[in-house]
Amino acid sequence: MTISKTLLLVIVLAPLFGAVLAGLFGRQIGRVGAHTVTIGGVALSCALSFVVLYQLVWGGAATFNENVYTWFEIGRYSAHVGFLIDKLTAMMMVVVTFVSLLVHLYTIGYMHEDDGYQRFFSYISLFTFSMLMLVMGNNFLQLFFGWEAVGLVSYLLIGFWFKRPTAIFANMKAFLVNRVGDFGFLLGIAGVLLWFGGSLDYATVFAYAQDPSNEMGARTVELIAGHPWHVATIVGICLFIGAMGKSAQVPLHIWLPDSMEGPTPISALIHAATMVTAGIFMVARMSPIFELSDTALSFILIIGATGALFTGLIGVVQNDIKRVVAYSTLSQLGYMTVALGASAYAAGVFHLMTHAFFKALLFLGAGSVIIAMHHEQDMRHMGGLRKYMPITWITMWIGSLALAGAPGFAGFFSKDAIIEAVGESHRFGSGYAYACVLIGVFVTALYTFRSLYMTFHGKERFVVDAHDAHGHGHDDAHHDDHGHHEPGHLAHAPHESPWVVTVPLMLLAIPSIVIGFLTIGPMLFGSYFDGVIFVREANDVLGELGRNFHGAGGMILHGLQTAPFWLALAGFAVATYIWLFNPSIAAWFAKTFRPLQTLLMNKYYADDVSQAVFSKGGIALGRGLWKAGDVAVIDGAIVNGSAGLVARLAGAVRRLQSGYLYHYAFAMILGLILLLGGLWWGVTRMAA
Amino acid sequence: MTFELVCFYVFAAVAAAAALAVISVRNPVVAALSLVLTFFSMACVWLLADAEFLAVALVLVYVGAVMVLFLFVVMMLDIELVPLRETASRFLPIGVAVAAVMLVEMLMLIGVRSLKVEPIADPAATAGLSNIEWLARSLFTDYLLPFEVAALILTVGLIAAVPLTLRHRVGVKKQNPSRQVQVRREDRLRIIKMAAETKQGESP
Amino acid sequence: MADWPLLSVLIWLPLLGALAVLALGRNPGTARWLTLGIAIATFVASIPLYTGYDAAAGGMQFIESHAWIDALKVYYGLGVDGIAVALIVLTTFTSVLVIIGSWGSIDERVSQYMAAMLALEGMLIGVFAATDALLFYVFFEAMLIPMFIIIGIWGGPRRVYATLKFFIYTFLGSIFMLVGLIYLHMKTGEFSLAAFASAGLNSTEQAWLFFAFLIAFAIKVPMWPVHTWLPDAHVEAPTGGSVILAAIMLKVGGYGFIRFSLPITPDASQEYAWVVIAMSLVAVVYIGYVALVQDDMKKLIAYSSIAHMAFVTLGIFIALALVRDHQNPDAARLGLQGAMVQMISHGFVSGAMFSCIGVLYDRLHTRMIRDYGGVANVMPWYAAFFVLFAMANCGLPGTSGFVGEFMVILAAFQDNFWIAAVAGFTLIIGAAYTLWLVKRVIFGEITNPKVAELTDLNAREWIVLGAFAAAVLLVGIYPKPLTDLMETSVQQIVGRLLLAKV
Amino acid sequence: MITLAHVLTLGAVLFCIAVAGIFINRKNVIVLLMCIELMLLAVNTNFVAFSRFLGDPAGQVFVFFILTVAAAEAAIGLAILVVLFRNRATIDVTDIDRLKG
Repeated sequence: MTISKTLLLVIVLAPLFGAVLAGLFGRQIGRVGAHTVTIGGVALSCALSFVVLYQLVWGGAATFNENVYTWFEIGRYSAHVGFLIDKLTAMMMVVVTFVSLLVHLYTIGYMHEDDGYQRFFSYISLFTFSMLMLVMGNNFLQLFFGWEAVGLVSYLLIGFWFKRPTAIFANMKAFLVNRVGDFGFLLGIAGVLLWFGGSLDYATVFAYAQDPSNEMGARTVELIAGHPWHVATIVGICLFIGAMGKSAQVPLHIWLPDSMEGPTPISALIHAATMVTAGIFMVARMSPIFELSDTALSFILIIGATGALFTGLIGVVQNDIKRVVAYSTLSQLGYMTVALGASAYAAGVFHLMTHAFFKALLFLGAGSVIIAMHHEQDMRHMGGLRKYMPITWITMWIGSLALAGAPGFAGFFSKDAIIEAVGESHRFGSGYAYACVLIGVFVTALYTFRSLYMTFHGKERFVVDAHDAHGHGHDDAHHDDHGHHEPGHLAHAPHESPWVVTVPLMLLAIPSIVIGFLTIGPMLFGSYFDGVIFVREANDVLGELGRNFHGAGGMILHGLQTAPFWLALAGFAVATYIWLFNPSIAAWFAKTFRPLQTLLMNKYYADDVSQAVFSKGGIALGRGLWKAGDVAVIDGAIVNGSAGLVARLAGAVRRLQSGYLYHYAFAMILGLILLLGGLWWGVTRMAA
Repeated sequence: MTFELVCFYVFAAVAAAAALAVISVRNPVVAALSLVLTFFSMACVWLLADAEFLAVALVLVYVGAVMVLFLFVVMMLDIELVPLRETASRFLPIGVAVAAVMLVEMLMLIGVRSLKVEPIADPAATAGLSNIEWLARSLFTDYLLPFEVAALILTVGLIAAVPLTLRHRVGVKKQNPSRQVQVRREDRLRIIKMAAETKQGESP
Repeated sequence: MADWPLLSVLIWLPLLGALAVLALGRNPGTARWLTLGIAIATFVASIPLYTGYDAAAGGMQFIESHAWIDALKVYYGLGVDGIAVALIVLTTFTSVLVIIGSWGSIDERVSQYMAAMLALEGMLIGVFAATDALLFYVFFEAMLIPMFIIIGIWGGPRRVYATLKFFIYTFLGSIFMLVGLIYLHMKTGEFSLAAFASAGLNSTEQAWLFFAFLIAFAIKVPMWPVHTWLPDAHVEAPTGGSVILAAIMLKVGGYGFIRFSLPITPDASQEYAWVVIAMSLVAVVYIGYVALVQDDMKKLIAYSSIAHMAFVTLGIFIALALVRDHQNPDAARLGLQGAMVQMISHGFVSGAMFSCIGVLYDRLHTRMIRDYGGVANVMPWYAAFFVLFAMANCGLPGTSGFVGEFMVILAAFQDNFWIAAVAGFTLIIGAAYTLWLVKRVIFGEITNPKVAELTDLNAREWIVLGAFAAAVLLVGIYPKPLTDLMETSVQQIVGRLLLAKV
Repeated sequence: MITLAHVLTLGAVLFCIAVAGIFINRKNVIVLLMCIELMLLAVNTNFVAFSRFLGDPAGQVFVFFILTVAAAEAAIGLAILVVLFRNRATIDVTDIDRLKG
């Protein structure tokens, strides 16, 4: 059984077709037409992705690796567009298309008031296409194409409400920070081409990297004379810088919280479930390269651990419901990265998958709350919503439990596996990382339940202005004109969202509960990733864990006895006490630990520093170069300076040009005299 | 000292003296007439140098045409002579000095080079030709195109001088013979019908 | 068809057409339609050039040669290789769009403007097709005249300063080239480029000639630090002039490096490649920062053009370094191809960007960024095109802007990590200045009441921007036809460089 | 026997007199024109002398052309002078400075 190329092409192109149709002919096909065609396209590719997964896992199909067409071919260098479909790809395809499909559905409800309805559908379908190109590519070029294309769509979607100054600031910031990562990524790709067999093709490169005769692990190069570095380290770190941008790792994480300016569906799809995990996918895909360098993996480990803990801490002080989830995403991405750094690639990818479901669920749930609150996002103006919107409330609880790692839920398996894998690891930095991820568990539970309680439980902290005569009904209320409401004042009471919103929530809640239980066996400790992810014998922490693994049920029981469970429980307890029963403690805390509070509220000043150094500094540098270099030196001194010199010389010579004939005649005669004298001198000299 | 040499000295002295007169006299008419004398003397020198045709041409063209033109112009223009001469004395020393320096240099050059040149026999006579024929042979063979061009230049100069000096004055009354000839009866004569006069007292 | 002197037709059709337009174009409508007809005819005539060129064989094809000035052995010699074919088709394609684009924006002296455009087109084709150095030089200089006129008559308020600067700057450079050509003529006795290439120059001669050519072409490209004429010229030029200037005229510089410096002075080019590489890298960073702070849209795009053209020079000279230091002809070909693709792509992208700015300028008559903001609210299609071209300008994969930069960076990495790293910096700074422009012009709330009255693209502007967009995407998604067209020619150039070393 | 030096010296003397004339009469255009005619005469004399002493008709042909051009020049020059006088009522060179910037 083989996978057909046509099938794959349909999977990729169906969303693109939908996007083009909805984007270019949105006005002609109308709202219904737009969402029909895009949802149809994504549904088709989702269904076919399941087919591909089935064929690979149960149908015994071989890995598909073929080029579709050649992009360029110059000498021995060539670049192609092609597909590599193995189990990792298939899993990503399913996750991407499934979440994307649900987000499409959800969008019908979320965006139905918006003018840019068709445009939005076009964008998210385009995103699906780009993400599929990213995960399905069989070479670095296509990876980079997808990489940048999802960045573009992310840019467009964060700035979807392009009238908002914050949105267009955030989308530019997101693109630029991503570009910093892409800069490293591109250098990494160039390094791969140079050092790993002169090809951009995954199969060739990985075979070259793994071939012992090439001794890739020992090969060094002197980028600075006298300092030999391993090429694998250079390439690995360069590639990981790309992942840092895309997957929002410290210190390139600053774009992700701001990206919440975009509509909530895309926060779920792009900035939680799929695009931001591209970096994780990429490192897992490149495991044969990363395995060659312990230094690069240590770097990954430390970066990831830092993000996992410290961005989570910020989440505790946020009041915007979406921003809490965003910081939680940063923290979870840190967990995945830690797994990669510990050589537990499978655990990272596994967490990627479970996280995709429950984080999409949390975002969509938050979106549902936001709809109900008429685009109020501040949790200080919420509370007690559970009685108005029970479905959202329950599904949010499920998502939160999964996120916090309650035993049995999806997040429990993946997060526990990561923590234990880090514990097993002996790599430089693994001690620090272990401490970070353990404390992170407590922090995760703390902010998760804090936001849950602030939103759904406790007193209602909003007022319903029933007397509002203007009637800010759904008909004329735009997403961006709620500013004239008093904060916490609603036109009418919140109510449960329509079915297009709740059905995706329910559909996402199911995998958030069960997916971990079902798949941990084969994915982490079985043979699912054989031949896809490569781990050196000495680094195989998952193999180590696998010896103690006795089924998912056993893991739950085991989990109850380990530190992460108790830490999560402690976080839950603290959150429950503070925010459900005794909210004044929070205020007391904030007052007592003012410096810490300020530090967290300002996000460790990372934004301010980058703003001051890179934005303001860049502009100042540019202005300096322009005024001093171009205007003053090149144009002023050299170009206009030489012109001025000529003008001054001409001004001097002009005096000779008196206009009097006899002056000219005199000059001529003088010249004649000189000429004659010269001639005479020459003649006599010749004669002599 | 041969007769030719004597003649040369005489003509040369006259030419130089006349040239000095050209530049020094106050009256332009006298200057122009002195220039005529210079040209005459130089024509004679040219004759001594066996350039008969050019000598004659010089007299014809310059004395006959150009200098007459000069005289016309001088006399036509009502020039006040005094202010034009005012500064002459101021530039006299420098003019003489420059001329003297140049003359010395030229003479030195002439002295260096041409004293060694041996005169050869008159090439025209050697070839058994007159000077005119000798010149004409070369002029109408090798230099035919320049010759034609020169003719053209003269024509252009001739034509150009006319419109340059032509002027249209407004209000000048002049006859236009062509219109005079073309005149028709209707232009001059108008016949009108009018009622015959009636005598007093008669009733119509 | 094969017997037709196709290149002569391509050169003289627009040149004679310019005379016809001058003679017949008393009425602006007639002038426009006639010009458009001639431009389209030229474009159509250039298609057989592409289809008829045997890319696999490479080398000079469509050769024409007639004695021109016998005494100096100057020939009217024409011929094209794959590189020239690509540039000629770019020229004819862009010219059609420029003429459509100028339809409504030029109202006075229409026939003269159109004639100047056609003349410029013919001369540009002449430059790309000339195989005789003196013929090349004549076209190289002659094309300054229509450009001078276009900026000087239809330009902005400071056009006199800009034209003089433009003219004197470029003229200064070409004087050095002329001196070099005369020296080569004295050495070889003729003016054909082939003879120059086999002149057997020693290293001192090569060095002098190399720097003579460098000055000429560096000003034309333009490279830092002789770039300051370009922003001024662009700011003052009418839209059509800017498009031609950025899209095609700058390419003459890059083409000159490939046609002159590489074959005639290969050893000196290798010896001094580091000079050009250093200048290119400075341009990428320095010009990028300068572009960031511009207040004038056209100036910003002009600076971005300089930064992008730096990739052309980088690609060409990194190829030399690769041949010399690494004996890696394949990577050298990658670099050269990258430079070429970058030239073509920059033709599309910068042409499109200037056309976009022209669309706004036609409506509001200001180029200042602060006068805009929120254009997307009233011109959604325009905004879509603008964002697409902006993305191409910052080298997004899938657009043509990416292909050349990608190849050049890959090739540069093969030579030196740090060169690639500095060049790759364009990914960040290029995105920064372009997106900041987009943010301030396209997005946001409308602040200027005049912007609120803007109308979206008309059909004519749609055609122009649509054609540019199609070209940008086509090259970005499937560059192979383009690289295949030039592959053998590039291989032959690299082959000669290899020989030169031996 | 007349030698080349004799004639050349005569030419030089005439030429220098003309130069001095230009200096002395630097205001009167008519005299200036006459001085120029004198210079031409001196030059023509040299041509004639060289033609004679080298046996080459080219010198005399040249004189022929110089005479032609000089005649044309005199005609045009005087015509300009007449127009000038008519418009400005002066032939003083120092007064003719309309073109001076």
